[in-house]
Amino acid sequence: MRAPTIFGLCAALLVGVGLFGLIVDPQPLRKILAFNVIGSGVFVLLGAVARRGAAVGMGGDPVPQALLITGIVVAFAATALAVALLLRLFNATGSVTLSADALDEVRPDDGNA
Amino acid sequence: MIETLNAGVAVLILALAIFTIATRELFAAAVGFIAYGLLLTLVWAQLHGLDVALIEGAVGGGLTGVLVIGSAARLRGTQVTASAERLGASARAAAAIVAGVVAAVLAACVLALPDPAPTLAPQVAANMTATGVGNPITAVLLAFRAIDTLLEVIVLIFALIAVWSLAPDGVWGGRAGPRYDADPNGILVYFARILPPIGVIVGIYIFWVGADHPGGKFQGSTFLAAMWLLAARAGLTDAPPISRVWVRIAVVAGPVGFVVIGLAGVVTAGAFLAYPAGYAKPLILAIEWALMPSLALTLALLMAGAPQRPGVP
Amino acid sequence: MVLDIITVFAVLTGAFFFLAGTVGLLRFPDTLSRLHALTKADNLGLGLVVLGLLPQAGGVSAALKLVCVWLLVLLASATVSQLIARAARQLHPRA
Amino acid sequence: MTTSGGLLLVLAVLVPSVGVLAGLALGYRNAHRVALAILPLGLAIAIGIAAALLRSGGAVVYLLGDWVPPLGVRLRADAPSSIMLIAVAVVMCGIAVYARSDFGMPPGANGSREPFTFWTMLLAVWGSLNLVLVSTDMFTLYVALELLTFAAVPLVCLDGRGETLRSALRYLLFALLGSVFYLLGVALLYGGYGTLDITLLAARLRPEAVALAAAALITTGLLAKTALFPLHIWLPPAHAGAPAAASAVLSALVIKGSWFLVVRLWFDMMPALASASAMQLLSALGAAAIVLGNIVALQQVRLKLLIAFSTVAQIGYLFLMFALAFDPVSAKLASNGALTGGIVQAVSHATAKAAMFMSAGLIYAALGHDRIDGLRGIARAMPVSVLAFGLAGTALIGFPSSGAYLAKELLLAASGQAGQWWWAVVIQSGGILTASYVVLVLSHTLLPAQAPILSLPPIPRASETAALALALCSLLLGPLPWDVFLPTPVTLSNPLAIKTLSTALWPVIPGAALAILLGRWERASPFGHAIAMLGPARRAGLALARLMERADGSFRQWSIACLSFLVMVVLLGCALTVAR
Amino acid sequence: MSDFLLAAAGFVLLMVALGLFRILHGPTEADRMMAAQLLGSGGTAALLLAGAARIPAMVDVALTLALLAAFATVTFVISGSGLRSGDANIAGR
Repeated sequence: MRAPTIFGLCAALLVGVGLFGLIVDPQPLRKILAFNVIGSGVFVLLGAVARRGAAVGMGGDPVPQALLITGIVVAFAATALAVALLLRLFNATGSVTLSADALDEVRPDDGNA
Repeated sequence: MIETLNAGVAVLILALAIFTIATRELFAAAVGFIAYGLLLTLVWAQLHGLDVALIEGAVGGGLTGVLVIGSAARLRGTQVTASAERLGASARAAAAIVAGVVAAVLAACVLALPDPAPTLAPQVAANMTATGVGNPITAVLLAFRAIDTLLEVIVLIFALIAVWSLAPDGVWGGRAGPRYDADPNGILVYFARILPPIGVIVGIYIFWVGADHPGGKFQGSTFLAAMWLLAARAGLTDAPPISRVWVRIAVVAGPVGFVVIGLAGVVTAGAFLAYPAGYAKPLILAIEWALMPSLALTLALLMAGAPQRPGVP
Repeated sequence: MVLDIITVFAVLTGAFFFLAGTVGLLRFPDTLSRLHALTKADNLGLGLVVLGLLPQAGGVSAALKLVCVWLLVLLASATVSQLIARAARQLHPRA
Repeated sequence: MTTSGGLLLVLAVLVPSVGVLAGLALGYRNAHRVALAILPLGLAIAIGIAAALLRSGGAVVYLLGDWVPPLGVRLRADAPSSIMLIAVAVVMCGIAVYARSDFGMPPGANGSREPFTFWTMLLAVWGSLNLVLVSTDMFTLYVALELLTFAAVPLVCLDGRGETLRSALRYLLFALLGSVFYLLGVALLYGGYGTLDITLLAARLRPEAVALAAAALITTGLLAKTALFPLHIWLPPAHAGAPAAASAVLSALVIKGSWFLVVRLWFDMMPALASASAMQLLSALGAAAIVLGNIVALQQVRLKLLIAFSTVAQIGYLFLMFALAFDPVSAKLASNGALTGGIVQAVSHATAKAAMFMSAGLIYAALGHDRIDGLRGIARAMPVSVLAFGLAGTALIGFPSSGAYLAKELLLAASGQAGQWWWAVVIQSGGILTASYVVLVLSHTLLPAQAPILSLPPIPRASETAALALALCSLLLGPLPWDVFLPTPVTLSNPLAIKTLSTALWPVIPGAALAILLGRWERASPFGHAIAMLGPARRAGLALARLMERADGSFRQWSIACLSFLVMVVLLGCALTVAR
Repeated sequence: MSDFLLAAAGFVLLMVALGLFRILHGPTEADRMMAAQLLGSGGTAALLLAGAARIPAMVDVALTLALLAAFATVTFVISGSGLRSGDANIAGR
């Protein structure tokens, strides 16, 4: 198997692993980690696509490689924002759970039911 | 031989990803993630994406890792409450099945990609002389798709404003993060005195070669940001208060310079982000020079986080 | 040809040190001795690998950069291992 | 090739973004002034683009850096994007006028956090939305979507309370999941077809595995960002917790960005990939959103949450067109009257929903709360605000001169044409359900106050006027000359003729009945005894409402939302592949 | 020669992998802190062996890896020590 295929398959599995973590782990920081694993899976996939496009003496298609640089920086910005938000949430409330739902706080009995 | 090595790298990366997701402890997951990020550079090297390898190592393994590990330390106490919300076995099984199906579909797509693969490499090669730069990725990032680079810088600035907006009201305009005390005799301080000069040189070197070889402003500025962060963590320097005018001017100077050069293209070359014939390379270098300090500062401030202390003690 | 022999020899020796380092990591009972195994063996291993690659490097500047990489790793690991050792004592006095 | 007026497209993106940079550099107090200076400029640019579009007849195009796709990136505005550009500009201006009283600059050199964030992020949302509307490059669009998310998140947690921070984090994480799937689809498309340009892709895409998988991934990712049921996990708390002006931005504008992209991609890039079952699936989700969103809205205690759930329902409306625009003969999506209906509905919702949140914000500011059962007597105390709410509600129900009415007529005509009567039923019952919560709120405000309302703080006139103006905008959208831009195969009869009025307003009566049956009423209200007499019917109605609420609650749990997201990807992929 | 170097790279990588999982397994945080250091030496060696002879710019990547590994280890130590030692220097909410 050629390198793009191997790493392309690896990328698909990385996305799967990350998705599993994103769904099952209740700790938001772990979700951020899982999101980064999914993201890097997507990046590796794009990298495999770039490698497949190697031509005219270039080791890979430079367009997707350029997109990757942008994509990685954008993913970093997203992570920085998510982590800052999480820390602020922790400082403000002392907990980091995402599940408490603001909508459930007021639930008076219906007078007629 | 190379196939075996590739397969080995792929298996190792996957195993690290699984460790990161599956391990119980937050700190272990964060460490696993950083190892994962650093090892991804090997993947990029094997895929012949050296520019990507540089940025992935620097941003993916370095900066992101530091963010994660720093917050893991602060959120340590929350692990118990979080594990109380763990999903039941059936929900986990459902998650595994659905995630597995998605991964399988993706894998099938990878195998179904057309051969020979479509590529823009010949077009890039044919048009590179017009840009004057020797690194095709720089040509894509600063000529053919310069808009993406401009937007990327703007993304960082939006994210920075968003992070700043998380300051508690009382310390708005203040300094980011906690203040780290310097231990004058500590080995950490010693290290934080010798590593940054090296890192800054490496960063500037990577930036410098970027026009013609793998490297560039994003990779270089990441090093500068990381070294500043190290000095700050060792207590040698402190985050500036965000109310300082120079901080904010320095953050926007690069992108504003980029926009000015882009708009000048409307007059001199007939299109936004176009360069007049013969001046492409100097203008591209000018943009890189303008962006580098702004990017380094923006990345460092993003790492530092929301203001937590008043600017004036 | 002589250069190639140097490469093979140096790289093989380097690989052996990595093997030794890993065996140390796997077999040593406590944190500090594991740290010792890691830093000593792996840095030597890297040094030998760099030495072996020098003849294969394209020119003087590439060779210089290779040596710089090794020096950087050496410097970093010397300080960093002290930091880890201190942290190990601080976190787990008896480990 | 670049057409005349093309530079305006660049400016539409650049001017607000440079405004953000200027606001950041010039400092806190000036962010406000910068925003106010940019607003008329942005509106003028949007109108200029529409004028250039009319002149050119085709589309306004600009080649960035003069590089031709696939190597370069092209900006392009056609009729739908031009209409949306103007709508966004108008709503932005309305919101800015409204927000001046909330986020005026307090004294002090540093200014304060909230106004600075609000004004810079308002411009940030604008710039990124304009980019979404005019870009034709899949990757630039990805960056644009991320820009939009980063600009929207600080608006969600503007006031810094714990629960809004939590909603913001949920929003961010879920939106990131959406965008990473979008990017995954883009990677597959590039791998399969070697270009990122929408127009070039449209010519190259074939209904084969890679393209179909990419379509499913991209669409579902965008649906998560749009909060279409069952992916609305983040929307109600995020939109209801923000300050009113921010809620208006989020609910009226931000979600339209990813929605517009779904429309743009399906109608312009992959109409040939569409299949009848996939389009029925999208519209069915829309129908489910309408029913669930509206009924849960009726159950809300707080006005802002009611409006947020109404947004969940209205998003459903925006997806009804997909089933109706599918042409089974050519097996393609056709840009026909149904598409026009969708666009008009989006504009109509943008203006009306902004007005609703704004008037709710005024009421909240005056009363210090927004509990619906505490609104009695408000109609007399603050008539303009209540009028604005009422007019916006009337516009959403579909008063004959409103945009929603035109949209409804277009969609009904399309469903008649396609022979899909069930969508007509959904559209009509949607009107009834909308009417029910508007009636519920208005009747509370019209009831006499239990205790006389003594001293209300002064209500800012400009804000009230802005809310009223946007509501009127929505109410008067119908007669605008839409057919200049878009195919409009219906003719509106005189909106004030008795027949039109009666057909348009009949949903109010069953709506009122529903409001009585399902709404929350306190026993002490004048209707209390009448409601008590309804006995079993009311109990059945309430049981249904409870069921809906419970369903909504479970869909808004993180793990279930993620699972439904992935199931959606798979289902959509199957619907695209199997029934071909 | 290139096959030999690749084989050596594979061997070093295998050693790194074995060591890495031993380290990540713990039991103490100090063990885990060694992970980045291991990658700094072993990962760099594998990278150089796999690519330096073919692609000159690979040395730059190795340089990056070495530098960032050191940086990451320092962060591990700072964050990891902060876990127990009274949070004194990382409190400051």
